This record gives sequence, structure tokens and C-alpha cells, in this order.
Amino acid sequence: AAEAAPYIVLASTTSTRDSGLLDWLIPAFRARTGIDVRVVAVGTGRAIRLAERGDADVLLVHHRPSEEAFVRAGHGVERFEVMWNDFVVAGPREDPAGVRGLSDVAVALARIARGGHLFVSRGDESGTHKKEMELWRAAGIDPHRDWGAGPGAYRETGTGMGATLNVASELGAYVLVDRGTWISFRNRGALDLLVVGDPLLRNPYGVILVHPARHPHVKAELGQRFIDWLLSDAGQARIAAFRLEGEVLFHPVRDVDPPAAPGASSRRIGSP
Amino acid sequence: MAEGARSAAGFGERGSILPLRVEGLGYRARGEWLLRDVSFTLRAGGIAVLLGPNGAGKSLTLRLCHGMLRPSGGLVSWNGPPAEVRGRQAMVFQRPRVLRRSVRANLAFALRARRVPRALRDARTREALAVTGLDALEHRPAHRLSEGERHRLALARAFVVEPEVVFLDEPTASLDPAATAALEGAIRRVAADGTKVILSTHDLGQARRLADEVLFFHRGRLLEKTPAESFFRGPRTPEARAFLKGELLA
Amino acid sequence: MAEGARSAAGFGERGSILPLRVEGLGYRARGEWLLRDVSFTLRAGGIAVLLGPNGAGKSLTLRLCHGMLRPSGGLVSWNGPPAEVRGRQAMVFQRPRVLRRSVRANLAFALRARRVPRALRDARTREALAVTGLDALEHRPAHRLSEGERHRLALARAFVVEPEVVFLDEPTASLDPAATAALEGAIRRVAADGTKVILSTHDLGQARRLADEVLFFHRGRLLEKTPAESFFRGPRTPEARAFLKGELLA
Amino acid sequence: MSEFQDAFVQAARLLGRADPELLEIIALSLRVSLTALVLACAVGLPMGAALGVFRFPGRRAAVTLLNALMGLPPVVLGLALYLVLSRSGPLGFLGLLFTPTAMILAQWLLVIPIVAALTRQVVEDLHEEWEEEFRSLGAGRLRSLFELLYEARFQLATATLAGFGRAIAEVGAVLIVGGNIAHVTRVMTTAIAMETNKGELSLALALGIVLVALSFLINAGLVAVQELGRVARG
Amino acid sequence: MSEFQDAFVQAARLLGRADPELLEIIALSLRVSLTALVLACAVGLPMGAALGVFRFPGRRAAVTLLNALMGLPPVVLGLALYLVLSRSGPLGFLGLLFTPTAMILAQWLLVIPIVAALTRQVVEDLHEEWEEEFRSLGAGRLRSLFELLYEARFQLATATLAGFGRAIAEVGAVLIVGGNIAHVTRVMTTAIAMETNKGELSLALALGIVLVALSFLINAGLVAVQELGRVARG
Ligand SMILES: Nc1ncnc2c1ncn2[C@@H]1O[C@H](COP(=O)(O)OP(=O)(O)OP(=O)(O)O)[C@@H](O)[C@H]1O
Ligand SMILES: Nc1ncnc2c1ncn2[C@@H]1O[C@H](COP(=O)(O)OP(=O)(O)OP(=O)(O)O)[C@@H](O)[C@H]1O
Ligand SMILES: [Mg+2]
Ligand SMILES: [Mg+2]
Repeated sequence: AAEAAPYIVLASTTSTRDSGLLDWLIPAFRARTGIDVRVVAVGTGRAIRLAERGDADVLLVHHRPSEEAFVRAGHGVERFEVMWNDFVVAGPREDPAGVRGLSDVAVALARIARGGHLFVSRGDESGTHKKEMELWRAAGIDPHRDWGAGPGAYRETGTGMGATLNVASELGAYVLVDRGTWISFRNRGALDLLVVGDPLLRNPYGVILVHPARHPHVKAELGQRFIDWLLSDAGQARIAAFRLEGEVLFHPVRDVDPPAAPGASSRRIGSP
Repeated sequence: MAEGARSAAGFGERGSILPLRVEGLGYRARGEWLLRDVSFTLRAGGIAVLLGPNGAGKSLTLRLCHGMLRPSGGLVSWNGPPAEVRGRQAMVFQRPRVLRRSVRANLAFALRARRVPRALRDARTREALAVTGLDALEHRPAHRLSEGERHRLALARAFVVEPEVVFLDEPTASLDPAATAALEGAIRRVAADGTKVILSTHDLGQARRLADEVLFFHRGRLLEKTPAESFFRGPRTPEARAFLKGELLA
Repeated sequence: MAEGARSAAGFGERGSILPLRVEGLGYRARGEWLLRDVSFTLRAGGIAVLLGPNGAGKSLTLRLCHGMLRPSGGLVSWNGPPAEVRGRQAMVFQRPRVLRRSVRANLAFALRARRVPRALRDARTREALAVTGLDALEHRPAHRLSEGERHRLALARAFVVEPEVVFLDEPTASLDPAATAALEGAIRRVAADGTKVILSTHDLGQARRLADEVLFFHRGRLLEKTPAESFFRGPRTPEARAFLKGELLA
Repeated sequence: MSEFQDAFVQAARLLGRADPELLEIIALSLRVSLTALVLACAVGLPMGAALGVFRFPGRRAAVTLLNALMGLPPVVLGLALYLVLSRSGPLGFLGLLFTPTAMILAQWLLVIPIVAALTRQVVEDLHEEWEEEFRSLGAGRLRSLFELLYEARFQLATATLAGFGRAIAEVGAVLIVGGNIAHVTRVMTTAIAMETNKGELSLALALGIVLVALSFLINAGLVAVQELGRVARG
Repeated sequence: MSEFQDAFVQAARLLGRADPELLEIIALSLRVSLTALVLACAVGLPMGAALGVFRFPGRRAAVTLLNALMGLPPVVLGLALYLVLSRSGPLGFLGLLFTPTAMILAQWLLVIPIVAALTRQVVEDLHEEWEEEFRSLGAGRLRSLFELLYEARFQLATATLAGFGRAIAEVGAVLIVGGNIAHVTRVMTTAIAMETNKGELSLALALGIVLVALSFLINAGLVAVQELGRVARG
């Protein structure tokens, strides 16, 4: 459909697409500029590889150290922080480890590990997985060694967030998940939200233009307009206005007046 | 073979599946009537020979009688329940197929398929191999046999189950003269022992030697059904007269 | 057919591919020698007939000469470059295969495969259909033909390309008497016009009527190669004598 | 089991109201897979027939390789193709990555081994039966090859359907080289995978039902065509 | 293209040092796929042969369905199986989800249609040729069915290899019902998908190369067995 229109390719993570955020932002951007954005949503690790190879014009991911390394290596022009959301720890409703309501995520994770309870990890070097590793470090635990009940209770799926949640909900395991995916995920089963709000759980998103010096075919001008728009008042306001099931998911980095737009919801096939 | 045929044919306890009655039989393919309005009755005893030019409908008639094809018109009826009737017949097709295994295994298959008691199998196999002259070839792969040998195997396969009625579609077309003579002898013997033999042939000499009655086909019709003697003395129809003289039939 | 054969055989410009020389020919399968030490020479002109009991090796010999099989020993040599030699031969197999399309399309395929000029194809097809009596069946699906009709088609397919040498493996085994007589007439005519005919048969009458020379096979060996006259007057080997008398050969 | 009921209801509803997004996805799926299939047959049928008919050194290795390639994981093929089509790859200048063309290419490569391997088997068997007759008639191997393809056309239909099945069901390769971009490269299978990841299990299942129903219709059409041919040939 | 060189080097190194984790994954892949294949043949061969030999109302629909099921997306099958095996599903009490058994089950169901559809084609053709002979000999349809399976055993080898290809290459279904759990349900394809997701492209490719090499060896073995049989049968 959009074959003829000017477009850029955005490499991003599944959380931004599957939560419906991009479906909320892109039409607004297109309405203003006539530029279409084609989203390739993959894990952070692969999104970065895509951009490195010049297969995307703009990168929107959530793992600051990797993003900075990306720019340092000359693959990207500059990193701009766009917004943040947060991770949460979900787990079985009965909460055998007793972590419900804890405000310190490191303590919570340590309890889960010491108690030898089931924990499902993405294990795929995604932004979420890297965050999880960071949290284990903060808790002073090596999940592969320091597990109460020995190996087997800490399980790596090596797949996306959704697939990992499917496993967790089936096994009744604890799991680290980004709030967006959590809210939009339909197959929660007996999982509940248990730990939220620790500043450690903050999850900043950065946007980077792939360096045209490295990849001459990159649509630098169009890509820059997308980045500029995201960082503009209009873009930031649009982010702030996004709602999933009535909840705020993504917080713009700058304070903007939330517009009076009606809340968005995750678009999917068959939704009116 | 001859000795055993009687017991299988079983006139005693089981009663004969004959006579075979064919009434108004027709067969159509691709909108064309290949066989039309054929009626005849064949009673127990004796050898019936089907004659007629290529494409006259001899093979179709044999297959219809044997129940391989469903008539497009008319009917074929045997004396007995349909389930049993086929089990007491055997047929040698004009272009017989053999399983890709040894000659012996091909016979073993036929015996198993007909549920011949295990105890009888070995003797029957040896007998069938001997009568068809295949003794030396019993371990050859059947699909590598020469054409004549393949036909012999098909004959052995038909006789090994000792049927009450046997259909032979040009059984000696690929056989050498000695084998032909031997087979004719065997046919006469099983017929004398009570097996009904219904065969087609192009060998007029063979027809004269074997036939008790002749069915003459031409272009999908049965033109004559007469005792052999009177047929060869003087056929009633001009077509049959021409055929006997070896004249081309349009 | 007869008229055309001469032009294809082409003695003038191209020279004959005959004589066919066979020396020490042997064929082995599964460790068994099926054909051993066969030597003979066939010169242009006349009809050569292969005789012998089932499994004697007649078909194997024909296929080896036609280049369908590679000899396990000895050699087959023609007069001319191998590439050309096959192009001037044709063969009718004992169990001919036909393509699953119409009779006419089967002939068209043979003509195309042999690169017969387009202009000639139609006339040749009509002629071949007429000689084999298939005119009325030209639109029938070939794989549904009766056995005799199928053999006629195979014959038509061989003659339509007007070969210089034609191998016929029991060409009349499934033909009716009239068709047999007609085919024998056609064979005599093409032979008279210079086509070399090499055929096998079990019909001793046919052999007598057609043969100029006889090759008698027995258990994979060539026992005699004699002018027909002297063969039928009195064969030299006891096996051939027994064969002519129709005795079973062990 | 309410998910299954849900899924069927949703599938019916999606089809019933002819959801435009769904129709777009279906259309792209069919376009990509049928194009890939036709192109794969154009290569695979002659290739398989050639392997069935010609004898040459290394033929057995080639057949084995072909059989093994039926087991080539789509993800691996997708990855290799990605590296080739990527901007930093040798064919990057074509700009094919994340286009339907790239997806066609991927499925084409995936389907070729299936069509070729199954064709090889069918044709080799027929050839064994026909070889002498063809040689005697003077038909070269190349002509024999095409005649056998024609003789075997009804058997080969099943090989083609197997190829179609592989193409339409495949997700690993088209996901990598297509990118599952909405309105551009989103096909049924990538949409199903996406909905599964969202935990929208019954929607994913509903899409799956639609896809299988679609395959069924296409197969029914092909079987009907085949049946007509069989009647015509007598 | 350095990724390709990289990948080959890595593949060689992985195999060379007999990486224990890799060996474990390979072993599980083989165990799951070969078991699934054997079980699928046990069902698919007779099922396909039955469809080729028996005539009954609805047979054509059954054949069409079978052909269509060759195009069943693994993800959809995986999903359906997930719902059945899930703890809230009807078979949840068996506790099979995320076990190798569940993966075998998934591949079994995926491979059956392929083996059965290809067998149907082969057997139907043979049956057409053999039907009269069998009926005349008094062989019932059931006996004919098994005889034809035996007669067609060399042709059916290719159908089996196609089924094996599908099983060993499949990722969608085993990922969902297996969960790609390290040391428990991680097989070659799910490992490849995982490395791909991590952006470890050349490692993924290396694993792919190992997998294809493995398929090749297995195929070579089967071809050798087939060849022996052919020689023996003359
Ligand atoms: N399925 C079919 N479709 C079309 N024509 C058919 C079919 N089956 C048989 N025929 C035709 O029916 C005719 C009779 O066939 P049949 O096999 O009975 O002949 P026949 O008398 O046995 O001849 P032959 O002596 O050559 O064996 C032939 O002309 C044949 O071509
Ligand atoms: N590939 C093979 N493997 C084993 N035996 C074979 C093979 N080919 C032929 N034979 C055997 O070789 C012998 C000669 O076969 P051939 O076909 O030449 O006989 P023939 O003289 O033509 O007999 P017929 O008169 O029955 O046609 C036969 O006994 C046959 O079984
Ligand atoms: Mg006949
Ligand atoms: Mg012969």
C-alpha cells in the first residue's frame, strides 16, 4: 500500500510494537510529514545488528550501554533519550517466595533465588535480558550458580518476551517483564504483578540515526525528521497520551502537557 | 495339479458355482459401447474358447465374468454367494503382473491370499513349478523373467490355488512350442478333472485342439456360440467364416 | 511403407550400417551368465529369425544388438559411427510401452524424436495406421488399447520412422490371424525393399514362411546359424531337432 | 478448551466481516507463496527430472544433498539470505531486504529442494520403466526428461502441493528477510507468530484456522483440476 | 561475506572440540525428530496407503484435507497443542508441556500429513496398476495395502526423508510446546532461532551448517541402505 510513499525503516523492539505504541505514533508522524515508517521489531541485540549492517535508518531500543557503544563505534550519529517505561516482576498469584509488594527489586530477586523458586529468563541478550542480568548483579547473585534448589529452576527460554511469558504463565514461574508487554499480554493465567516501582527497574529508550557516513544509502534526512518529531513537543505529547487499557506506559523525557486525545489501545487484526 | 483340482473344485459338499449366466452384458468407456448385448450360459465341464479379432472384446468379456469390471449394462450371475464365487476362480491376464520378488515368493503370496492351508502350500508350489517348467528359476526375481517365463509364472499362480473356474487370456501367446504343448496337456487334464476352463486365443490350431464350445466375438458383439465341432466345420456368420480363413475384418 | 523404406535405408549416399558383427557376446546378471559366447554376422538383405525355447536368450540378444544393453563380454559392431547407427534402427519390444496419450500422438512422438521432417509426418502416419489396421482407433488413449492393438501400435511406431534395420521381438504373439497374415506380408515387402528384419518368434509356421536364415538359441548359447531351408530340412543339433518336434527341452 | 471455541468464532467473524487488514495479509501470503511455488517448480521440476534421468559422476551425492536440503531449517536459510541481501552484503545494493521480493526469494529457495527431490523419485521410477523404449525411439535424454514430466503430471501434482504447503506454512525465513512490516511484508504466518508472542492465543489460532481453510480451498481447486485431467485422459 | 567464513570456521570449531552443550542439543534434536518420524511413519504410511487403496464416500475430501494439512503452519499446530497440554487444558494433568515428549508429539502431528499424502500418491498409482491382479488373486484390500507398501518401499523412502526434513527443520511448534529451555527442551532449531534473536548471526549460521551436515549424513545413510536393497533385489 505504502509502496510509493517515502519511508524509513525503523529497527525497534517488540515491546514498542506489540504494546501498540508505534501504531499510535506513526500515523501522527505520517499525517504531518507524509513519511511512512516501516517497523522491524526484533530483540534489542538483533535490532542493533540490523542497524550496524545498514539495514535500518533509525534505531529505537532500550539498552543504554549497547546504544552508546553503537554510537562510539561510528555506526550511529548520536543517541537521544526519548522516553522511559519500567520493568516489573510478575509471578504466581500464591507468591511462594513472598515478594509481593517489595519495593527493592534486588531483595525480591534474592529471595526468589535463595528459595529455589521457578524463574523464567528470556536468555536472549535482549534489552530485557540484559536488564535482568544487571539486576542479578545488583542482588549479588549468579543465577546459574546460586540457586537454592539447584539448576533447573532457573530456566532460559532464549525467545521473545511473549513466548517467555507463555512459558512463565504455564509453569507458574517468576519473570521479569516490561510493563507494556505485561499489560497487553492476554495469556497471563495465574500470574500477578508483584514488584514494581524500584528506580532500578526504569527502562530508558534511546533513538539513534544510523550514520550516513558508514552507510551512504541511509535516508538520513527522513530519519532525522522522525527523530526530531519524536523529541518535539508534538511527539513527546503524543507519547504521553498513549494509553494501554487505560494505563500510562511510556513517559516522555520532557514534561509536556498531556493532550486531551482519547486513549489509544493496542491495535490488532480485527480491531475496529 | 490335476489330482488336486477336483478336491478344490469341490462338487461334493460345496456345490458348483456354475453355471455362469451372462445376460445382455454391455460395457462402455468414454461414451463408447465397447461390448454390447452379450448373452450366454456356460455350464460345468468342458473348455470354452473365445475367438475373435483384436479388439473384439474377448478380454473385456473375461474380466467382466471374473468380476474385475462392473458391467455398464446387463448382468453376470454365478451360482452362489458373491463372496465365495470369486474365491473359487482364478485368472491369467493377457499382460500379467508379478511382484518384485522371487518366483517362489510370488506363488507364496497367491497361496496366502487365498488362505490355502499351510500344510498344502509346499506340495502345491512344487507341483505348479514343475508343470510350468519353472523349477530351475524359483529363486529368480520375477520382474526380470523373460516374457514367456513371466506368463508361465502367471499360469502357475492361477493353478496353484486349484480353482473351480479358470480364465486364461491368451495363455500361450508367449510360450515356446514345447511349453504350449505341455500347457495344453495340463489344461485338458484339469478340465477332465472338473475345472471349467474359459480361454481366449488367436491360435486357431489351439482352439481346434482344446475347444468344446466356441464363442466368436466381433466388434464388441457375440456373433456365435456353438459347439466347437460345428464351428470349425462351418460357422454360421460371414464374419466367422472370414476369420477362419484369416481374412482381414474391417 | 514399403516404398519409403528404401529411401530411409539409403544405400546410395549414406552407405549401409550393415553388416552387423557379433563376436563372443556374453551377458551376465546377478552373477549368472545368461548369454555366453555368441558370435554371428548378419549381412544386408533378407530376414533373420531367432528361434529357441523360453528364456533361451532371444530377447537379450536383440536388445544387445540394438544397443539397449551393454555386453558383459564380447562385442557388437555395426558399420558406421555409433551415433548414427541407432538412428537407423527401430525395435518392437516384446512388452511394448505406450505413452498415455492417443494412438496418433504416440506416432507423432516417434516422428519428432527421430527428427522426421514435418512435411513427411502426416503421410507416414496415415500409412503406418493403415498397414497396422489402426485407422479407426487413432484417437483412442493408447494405454487403454487391447493387447493386440497395443502391439500393432508398437509396430506402427517402428515402421513409421522407416528404419534400415528393424528388430521385432515376437511381433505377432498377440495378433489375430488376419493381422498376422497382413503383418507377414508387410514384413516381406519391407525386406524386399532393403530393410533388414531381425525377428524372434515362437510360431514355427511363421518362421518357415519368413526366415531366410535361422539363429537357434538354447540356454544362452547360439547353437546354430543356418539358412532357413537347411534348418527346417534337418537341424544339426539334437536340441534344435527336439525343438522342431515340440519336445520339452530340459 | 474455550480458547478453541473462541478461535473458531473469531475466525468466522474475521472472515464474515471481510476484515480489510486480514484480506490484505491473505492476499500478500498468496501472492508470495504462489509466486515462489511457480518459480520453484520452474527450477525444481526440470532439476529433479534431470537427476532422475541423467547419470553422471556425483549424481548420488547430488540426490543425497537434495534430500538433505528438504531438512534445511527456514531460519538458517533466512539468515543466509539476510546476510546476502543486507546492505552490507553482496547484493545489498538491490535494496531487496524487507520487501515481498525477498520473501519470494526465500520461499523459492526453500521449496526447490522439496519439489526437486520428490520429482526425482517419481521421474527416476518412470524412467527405469521407459528408458529402453525412449532410447530405441531415438529420444535424447533431454526430450525423455520432458516427456516423463508430462507423463507424470498427476503424480507431480502432489509434489507441488507439498511445496506449496512448505511455502505457505513457513515463518522463519520470511520473518527474517521480510521483517513482518505491517502493510508491506506481513503475511499470515508472521502475523500468527506475532499474535502468539502477544499472548493473543485465540486470535493467533483463528488466523491459523483461516490459513488452513485457505490451503484446503486451494488444494481442492488443484484436485478438481487434476480430476478433470484424469477424466479427459480416459 | 565474512559472516559466512566466520560461520564455517565456527561450525568446524564447534564440531572439532566436540562442545558438550552442542552435543547435548544435537542428541536431543535427533532423539525428538527420529522418534517423531518413526511414529509418524507408523501412522502415515498405512493411512496414506489406505487412502490410496480404499474407495469410500468422502475419500476425495480426505485426500484434499491431507494435502492441505501439509501446509499447516507449525506455529498453529504448536499453539493448539499448547492449549491442549497446558495445565488448564484437557490433557494438562499429564504435565507434558515443556518436555521433549511434547515436542515429539508436535513433530509427529506435523509429519503425519506429509508422509501420508506422499504415500497416498505413490500407493494409489501402484494400486491402479495392480488392482485387478490383487483382486483376482483374492487378496483383500487390507492385504493389498501392505503388499503395495512393501512393493513401493524404495519410493516411500523419499517420502520418509521429506518427513524427516520437516521434523528436523521445524522450529515454530517445538518452540511453543518445548519452550527452548536450556538442557531440557533446547534443540538445534530453537537454539538457532535464539542465537538469531540475540544477533549472534554467525553462531546461528554455524549451528545451521552443523544441522544441514547432520541431515546430509543421515540421508546418505538412508540412501546407502536403499542402494543395498536395490542391489539385493536385482
Ligand atoms: N477403458 C477403455 N477405454 C477405451 N477403450 C477401451 C477401454 N478398454 C478397452 N477398450 C477397447 O475395447 C476394445 C476391446 O478390448 P479387449 O481388450 O476386450 O479386446 P480383445 O478382444 O481382448 O483384443 P486382443 O485380441 O487384442 O487382446 C478394444 O478396441 C480396446 O481398445
Ligand atoms: N536382469 C536380469 N536378471 C536376471 N535374469 C535375467 C535378467 N534379464 C534376463 N534374465 C533371464 O535371462 C534369460 C533369457 O531372457 P530372454 O528375455 O532373452 O529370453 P527369451 O529367449 O526372449 O525368452 P521368451 O521366449 O520367454 O521371451 C531368462 O531366463 C531370464 O529369466
Ligand atoms: Mg485381449
Ligand atoms: Mg523374449
